[in-house]
Amino acid sequence: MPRMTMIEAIRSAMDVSMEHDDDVVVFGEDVGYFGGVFRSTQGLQQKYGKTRCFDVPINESGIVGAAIGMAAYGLKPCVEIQFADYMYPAYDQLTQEAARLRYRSNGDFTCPVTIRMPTGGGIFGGQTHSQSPEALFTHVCGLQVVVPSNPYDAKGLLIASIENPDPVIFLEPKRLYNGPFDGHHDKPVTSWAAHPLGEVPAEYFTVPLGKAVVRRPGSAVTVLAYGTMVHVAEATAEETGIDAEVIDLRTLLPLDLETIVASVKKTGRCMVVHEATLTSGFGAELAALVQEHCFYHLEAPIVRVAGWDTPYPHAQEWDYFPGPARVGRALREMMEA
Amino acid sequence: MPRMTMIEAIRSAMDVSMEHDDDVVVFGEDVGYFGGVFRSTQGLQQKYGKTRCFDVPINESGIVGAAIGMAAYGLKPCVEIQFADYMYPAYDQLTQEAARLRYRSNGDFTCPVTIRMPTGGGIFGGQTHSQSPEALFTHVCGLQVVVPSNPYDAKGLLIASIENPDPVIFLEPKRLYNGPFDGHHDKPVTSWAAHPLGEVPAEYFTVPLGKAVVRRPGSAVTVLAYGTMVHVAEATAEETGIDAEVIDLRTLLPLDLETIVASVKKTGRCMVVHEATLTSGFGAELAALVQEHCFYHLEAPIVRVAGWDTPYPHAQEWDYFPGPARVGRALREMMEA
Amino acid sequence: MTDNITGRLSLHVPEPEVRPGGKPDFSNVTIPEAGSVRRPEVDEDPEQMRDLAFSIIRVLNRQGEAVGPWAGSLTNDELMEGLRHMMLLRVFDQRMLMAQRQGKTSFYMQHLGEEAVSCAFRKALVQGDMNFPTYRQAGLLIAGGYPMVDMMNEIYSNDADPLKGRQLPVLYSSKEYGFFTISGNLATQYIQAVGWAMASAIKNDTKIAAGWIGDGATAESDFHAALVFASTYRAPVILNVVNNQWAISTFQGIARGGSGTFAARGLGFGLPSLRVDGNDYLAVHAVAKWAAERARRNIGPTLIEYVTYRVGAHSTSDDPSAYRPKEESEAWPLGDPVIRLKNHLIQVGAWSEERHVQMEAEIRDTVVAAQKEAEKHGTLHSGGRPSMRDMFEGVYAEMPPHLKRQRQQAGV
Amino acid sequence: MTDNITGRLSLHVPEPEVRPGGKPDFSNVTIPEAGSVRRPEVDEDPEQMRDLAFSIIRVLNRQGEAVGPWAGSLTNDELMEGLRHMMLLRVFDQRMLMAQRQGKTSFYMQHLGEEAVSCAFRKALVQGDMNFPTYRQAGLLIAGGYPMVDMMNEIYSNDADPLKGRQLPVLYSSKEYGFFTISGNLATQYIQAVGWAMASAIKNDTKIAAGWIGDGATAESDFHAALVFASTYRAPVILNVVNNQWAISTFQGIARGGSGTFAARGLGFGLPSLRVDGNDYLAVHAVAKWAAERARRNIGPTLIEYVTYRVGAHSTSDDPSAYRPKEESEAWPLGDPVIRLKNHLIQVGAWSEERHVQMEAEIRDTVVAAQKEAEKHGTLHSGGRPSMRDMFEGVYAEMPPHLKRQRQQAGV
Ligand SMILES: Cc1ncc(C[n+]2csc(CCOP(=O)(O)OP(=O)(O)O)c2C)c(N)n1
Ligand SMILES: Cc1ncc(C[n+]2csc(CCOP(=O)(O)OP(=O)(O)O)c2C)c(N)n1
Ligand SMILES: [Mg+2]
Ligand SMILES: [Mg+2]
Repeated sequence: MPRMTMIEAIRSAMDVSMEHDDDVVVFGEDVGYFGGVFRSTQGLQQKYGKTRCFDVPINESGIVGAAIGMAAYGLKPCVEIQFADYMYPAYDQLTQEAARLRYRSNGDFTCPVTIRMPTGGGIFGGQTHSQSPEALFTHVCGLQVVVPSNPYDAKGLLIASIENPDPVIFLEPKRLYNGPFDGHHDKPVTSWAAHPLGEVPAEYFTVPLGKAVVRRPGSAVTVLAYGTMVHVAEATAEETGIDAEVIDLRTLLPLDLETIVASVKKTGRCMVVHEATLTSGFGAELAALVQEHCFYHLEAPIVRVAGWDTPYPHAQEWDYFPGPARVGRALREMMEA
Repeated sequence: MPRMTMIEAIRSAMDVSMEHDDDVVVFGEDVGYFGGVFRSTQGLQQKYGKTRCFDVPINESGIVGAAIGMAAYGLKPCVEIQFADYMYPAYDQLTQEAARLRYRSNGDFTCPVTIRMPTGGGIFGGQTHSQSPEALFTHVCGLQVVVPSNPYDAKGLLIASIENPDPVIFLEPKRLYNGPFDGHHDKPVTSWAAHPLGEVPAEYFTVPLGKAVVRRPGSAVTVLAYGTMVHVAEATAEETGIDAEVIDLRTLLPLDLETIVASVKKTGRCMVVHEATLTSGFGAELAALVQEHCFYHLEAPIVRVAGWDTPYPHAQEWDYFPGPARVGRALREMMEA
Repeated sequence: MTDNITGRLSLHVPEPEVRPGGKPDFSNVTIPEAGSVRRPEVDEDPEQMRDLAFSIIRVLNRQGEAVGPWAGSLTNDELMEGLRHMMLLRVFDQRMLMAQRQGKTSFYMQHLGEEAVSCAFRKALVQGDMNFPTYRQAGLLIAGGYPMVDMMNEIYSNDADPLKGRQLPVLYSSKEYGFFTISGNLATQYIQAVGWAMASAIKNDTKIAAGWIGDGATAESDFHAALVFASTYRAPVILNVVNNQWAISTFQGIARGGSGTFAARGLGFGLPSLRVDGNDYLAVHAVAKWAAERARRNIGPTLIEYVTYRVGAHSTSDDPSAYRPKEESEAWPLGDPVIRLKNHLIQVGAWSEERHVQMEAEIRDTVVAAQKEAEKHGTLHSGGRPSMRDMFEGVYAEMPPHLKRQRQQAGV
Repeated sequence: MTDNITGRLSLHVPEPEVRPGGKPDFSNVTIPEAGSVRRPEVDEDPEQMRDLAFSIIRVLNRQGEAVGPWAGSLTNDELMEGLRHMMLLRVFDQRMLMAQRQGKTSFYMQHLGEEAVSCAFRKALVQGDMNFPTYRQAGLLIAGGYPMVDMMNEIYSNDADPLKGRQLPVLYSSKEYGFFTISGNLATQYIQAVGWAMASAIKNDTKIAAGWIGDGATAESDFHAALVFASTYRAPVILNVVNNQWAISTFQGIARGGSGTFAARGLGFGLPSLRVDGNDYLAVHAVAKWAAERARRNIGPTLIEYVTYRVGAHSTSDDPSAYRPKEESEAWPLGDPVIRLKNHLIQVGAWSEERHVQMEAEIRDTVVAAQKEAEKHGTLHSGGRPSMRDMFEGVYAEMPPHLKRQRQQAGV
């Protein structure tokens, strides 16, 4: 099977989707001739022509608004917001329009739009190239929120998202684009070539939305993670020797609560890790659900390890990022609780 | 002491603030000559002139963006977004600009802006005149989020917000404007005239941000509420005979965790109620915090009673609204747990 | 120009000419003579049409004659049909306003004075084209033949409501009738219209789109997004601005600022930008047809400003006497669209006062019959209504587990 | 005009004249002769100045002479100072680019080819005025006398960084020097500039504001918000558009669409809209001064498009050879701003090649000295750096309990 980086897997997902369905169109800032600032769409314009893959004026509301109109016509747009940090001008179109068409019109109009955005820190991008805004989407009914953690899932989930009849926010942890990153920023960079999930079928396949996966079985504690933090959690389990069960949520909305509850009932402990700011982050929802559904199985409070309640700073990037040191400390404390 | 409706109290807060400080300016859609669609600014243009209270072009991003520029200059703008449902076009300016000026510039520029918005349902406003978007603000560090539940607090908190050196999102439960509403939509409407918190000093006074208050002491369960839901919770406690301690949070960010934790440790049970959509609502953060800080005192899972994960419908308004029937049922179930 | 004598700055805040208590004054509104504005070819260079953004295209003169280069886009039969549509819309409005006052629904928004705009525009489109309307273009449905009883069902949120009670009254939706689901949020749909038109072009289709926006809402940022995208991709879209002089209590000068007209906004994008008498059914139709031809021939988008006047309140929640003189609508220099079309038809001998009175009665009966039919299905607070189950449906194509759980919890 | 022969629509997607491999071609850019564009009075009716949005105001001709009605806004001494500022900025860019390559910081953005715009503009403002810049106007700081070492400290995020390491390199902030904190989000500050200017007018102050935006970012919706508010309230603000032909890999035609120029965007708002040779220090200054006078005399806002060319990469993360011919910058018809001003000063006898070489050396020394000074405080990955405590400070004026808890948890 071919080996792909996450960028290649994402590109391949769009490629096979465009091949497979003429109604799939791809656009965004610098997405056309140049192929995107992360090169995710490289070659698509050359292959499918200027009217199926093109550059747009820098207006995120325009990108999403136009995509909604196209979707109402019958196309399946897959658009890129250059960084998740720049989705805010499109927030109205995303949350009040894309998410609402089906409900508002009783199914008369629908919105099969996929909105891709690079997310998360780890590249010294400062406050406006590092954000993880997933919780601003999980509060919005009508949206679906996907965060892949590896090339295989990225391709399969992106194809499933493009196919999906409703809008999908597809968050791409940019620090994973070129290799699995476990938070040890001072160690040499590793590539996807050596990782089992860097093996990705060249052809069309899907990974279903709404299904989590256990990345590392364990018995001592359940760690709920997604995106980059999956790798941090796995590494921390190995390093601390704590037998954590690491769950990669993959889809945050709708959530695979069943897998989560089964695990926590087994381990009796739960930790949630994410890069986004703590307060009202998605970890809050996870903690609320877990205590609701596993209350009588919990041996200790659910712990959240997350980005601090500050903007993502530039120089203090690794103080902000919830890396293996912080996760490890929290895990050890939890096991003592 | 004068008696005021919540509208009158809000108007009075702006009036005394403008009187007290020349740098306070007020603007928004229909806010000038007409005095606002809810009449909250009635008379202010006549009293303070067109350059301190004026109408604006319908552009919420423009309203907040201009307010930020004015604040950077040295003014203290207090602006109105006609309905909270229409704040989305301003979401970028609110969360990436207003909330960030101080941090970004290391205090060189600051943003003492107050953004008022009518929020919540109960007036058959449908999907776009009923929303409660507080959780979309509580995830944003740099913002403060205030929700008054009565005329006295509304005035004191609004003055404190206008005075505050950082941006404040001031959410006004519109169903409370003209009377305390306990969710019994089929009973006759009551007015603030008879309510003790309808007594409001005519002069300048403040209610501090960040402080919750116990509205109804009780020993059986702690109910965390804000805005309209405070009245629903109080009524439900009376009606069910369950001795609930009802806490009115008043400020959601920063949160008065101390008051909450003290109460839950006493009662051993906690329920969170809000009108906003359940998933990733502010109730999630409250549940996460409470289980974290009171784990060993909890006798039952924390329960959230909230708006469903659907848009706020028009005809089914009272099916959607978490009124006394739903809260009462949940309370009874909780006491049995 | 305000010059600065003191060396100190001051803020300019525009104000309408008159406020309640004052005498209505439209002397600042220049009304060119009917027939006086030229009609360029649809493929003429937009840079050569800038004048059209500062004039008003009019066809009907004071005598009720159709004059000038924009006349003649419709037959007398078509005009009689148009008159009927406007009268239907007006009576529909009256009945629904009354129904709201009677507590049969929560809210209503009327079209009084603006009927020509949406009714005449609709006749320039064909089946398959798509409108992205605001809440004040029900004429698109009526002139498009949409069943009036379904409009009423929506307004009543009753059990026959095609939208299952989910939407506020008047926020209709009908794909079949080329009427996109209305959003409560202003301006969002302007750019969606452009996207829809782009899609039609991408698919080498023949269908075109029309975006709708009010004078006040042109200030919203999505207006810009729409113009940028339409201009760049030459989308087959007609961008309509209905300037009815008011945005709730705010006069059009606040949104318009220093530009002479709303049509002028198109000039910075190289778009043909036309201003038309919105109370002149013939002029509206002719200009809409011109723009539709431009779009359909793939030449590109057109911006049209309809100059009209909102005679009624903004909505049933509004009382205009608080911010404008009561008699202002009577002073409005472009008259009433129904009366003007009626007079034209009488002038050309195709109509008479008697037939008009007859038709008024017939229309009243039609609307009342539809209303009776609708009320059989219930009104907002009585009779049949959409169920709580309907509330949980349609958030997604397939109901996800958490919503199923909630529906169960709700006991339905 | 694309006509539709088949009866089927098709989507128009604009493309630059050439791509890598092609021969650079600016024959479509019309460059009027220096001195040929008229200079209206600042209080002339904007409607009478529409032509200025479609031409290019230029002062320096090929011979290096200053000609026409826009000449003469600066003395030779002032021009020599301007030359020095531009050279400082250029050397500063070179050193910081190299520092980034050496791993001393994460990121840098240069000004190559655009130095005249911000350097000359700054000299038209006075202490107390406020710029709302993008990331490509460091000339405002340099020409304003801001300490270069502090700029470097910010770029290095070292322990003397005035912004405590919180911001990305080049996102400076200095209230004292009239330089608003730069946002990473495009266009947001354009409307903030208008708000600032409105505040100055509300307070009957004398200060004015300037907003800055790139050609690409004019497509953002906040551009519209700014123009609407500026136009309506006649805010004392100068709205600058720096058209350097590129927005990362996207040529200006994508943002501009069918309008001939970016300046044209102002016409729909009734704003005076001027286009100026952005590589001509004298022309930039003269136009900026004209607009500043307009603002300060309370006449209203002005839109200015600076026609220039981004000679370097977008940022250190970008490689333009992937999307445009390498030799394109040499073909750019407006030349290099430093050379043009130098030639002018030599032409008028105020300067010489020798003095220029001398100044180059002196400037190099100045910049290198500043760099050494800054590096004493550390660079991004070595030496002193802002603390983790600094990360927790400044979110609010007073640290709320939850942040204190988090800081404690972090052990600082
Ligand atoms: C984003 C947004 N902001 C504010 C509103 C509230 N609002 C509803 S209608 C209206 C006035 C619109 O005026 P105009 O565009 O002129 O249309 P008209 O009502 O005159 O047809 C306002 C401010 C809204 N619906 N959406
Ligand atoms: C809201 C937003 N969207 C996208 C970006 C990413 N971005 C940064 S610079 C840039 C191009 C800007 O081009 P232009 O406005 O022409 O300015 P220039 O870089 O040429 O000076 C883009 C797309 C951003 N910073 N903010
Ligand atoms: Mg209007
Ligand atoms: Mg540019």
